Amino acid sequence: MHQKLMTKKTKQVFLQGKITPEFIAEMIQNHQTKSEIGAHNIFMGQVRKDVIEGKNVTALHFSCYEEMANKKLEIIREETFEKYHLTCMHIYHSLGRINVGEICLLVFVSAGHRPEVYEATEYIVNRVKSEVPIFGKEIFEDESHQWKKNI
Amino acid sequence: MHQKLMTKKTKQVFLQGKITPEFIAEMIQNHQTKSEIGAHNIFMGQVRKDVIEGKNVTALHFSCYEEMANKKLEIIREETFEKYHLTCMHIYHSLGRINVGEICLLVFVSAGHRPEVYEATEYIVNRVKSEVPIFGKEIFEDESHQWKKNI
Amino acid sequence: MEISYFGEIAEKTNKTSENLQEISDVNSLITFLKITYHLNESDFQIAVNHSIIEISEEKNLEEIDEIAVLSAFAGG
Amino acid sequence: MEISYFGEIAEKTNKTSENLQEISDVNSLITFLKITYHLNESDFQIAVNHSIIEISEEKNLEEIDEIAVLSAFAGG
Repeated sequence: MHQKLMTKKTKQVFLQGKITPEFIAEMIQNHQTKSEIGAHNIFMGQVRKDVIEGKNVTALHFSCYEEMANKKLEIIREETFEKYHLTCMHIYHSLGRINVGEICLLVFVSAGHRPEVYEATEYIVNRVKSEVPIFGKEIFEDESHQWKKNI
Repeated sequence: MHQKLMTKKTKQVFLQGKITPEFIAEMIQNHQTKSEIGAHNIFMGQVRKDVIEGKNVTALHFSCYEEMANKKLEIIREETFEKYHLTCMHIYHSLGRINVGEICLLVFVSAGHRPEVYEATEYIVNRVKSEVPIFGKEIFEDESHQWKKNI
Repeated sequence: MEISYFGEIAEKTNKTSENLQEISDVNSLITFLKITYHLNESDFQIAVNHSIIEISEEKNLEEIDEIAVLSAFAGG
Repeated sequence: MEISYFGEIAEKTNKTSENLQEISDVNSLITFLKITYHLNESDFQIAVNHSIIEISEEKNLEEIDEIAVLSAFAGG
């Protein structure tokens, strides 16, 4: 077991800063050589300008407990592949300051046929939100902040 | 009613040739100024190398009955907005020859919050497949072909 | 009356449209398609003014109608 | 024993980790957090070796354990 964990390549999930449209385009491009794929589904979380007690959110600032987070993400990855018929899946999450309108979460799922890709995407997003130790501050225009909580 | 239809801008759905990763990146970029959006979901149909009676599919060739197709797509668009809380939606479908690995369908849905985006995407894709008069030939390596049928 | 053909139907008829004077209702159109092009009812759908009609429907066709014969849909 | 703090907890304790010799079980850690940093039980979660434990759990903590105090998750 320990041996297995040591040799298994952990996929990089956390990125410093926003996830750019160019990064997403490159991922799509990289999947075009996989001729067994018929359907992709991509979820993207974008930082929304929420208004909290009259103050506008201008950015989110993310941090994480990276060792535990990577362990949880590996479990989510394995259980998703057990549950759904997917060709591949990728998860990316931003760390640091992400401004309103920028993308901070990307879940990219591919399969031979489409039926399960929607549900698989939703399943992964929900588990990332509820189980992975990622912390976020909502930064207001006056640079004050409030800690965000997923329900 | 007729007046309304006449003045409403019909959205362009059909594109000649494949949908490129760069085109998708540009769409994502264009949504980053919409600060009320918190979640995007994108479905992409990619041409799969199916094997039919021992012959490899190398491309699909699409055509459509464009006037009827645009009318159906307009109905699907309206009924989707009635059914789900979305900020915006975009549908693109390729015409002409699309090779294995290339993208021929794009459904792009955005909303303030994520709960409905997955189901809305699936709903749109299913209706496009079953109701919109688009025709497709599977082209084999030897340039023979077979007509594709959605169930 | 102008009849348009799409998809596999255009391949089988070897044309994208033709003008038929003798067709006055859906049944006579179906009979024409079967006899002239050896099509089966399961091979095609008929759209009148952009709506698919039931093949069994008894329906008169007017000169002003937009009539199209379509093969199975294959979008996506 | 090394205790790490993350998210809002690190803000409230004003440190990312500290070494506590007197803590031998979960209950004493909770008591320490309440008294020293005025935290409420609803404000934090405790992870032992990367797994969240029930706050009510009576559990001994070993020097070798990796212990972290976390605020609410906010990914996505």
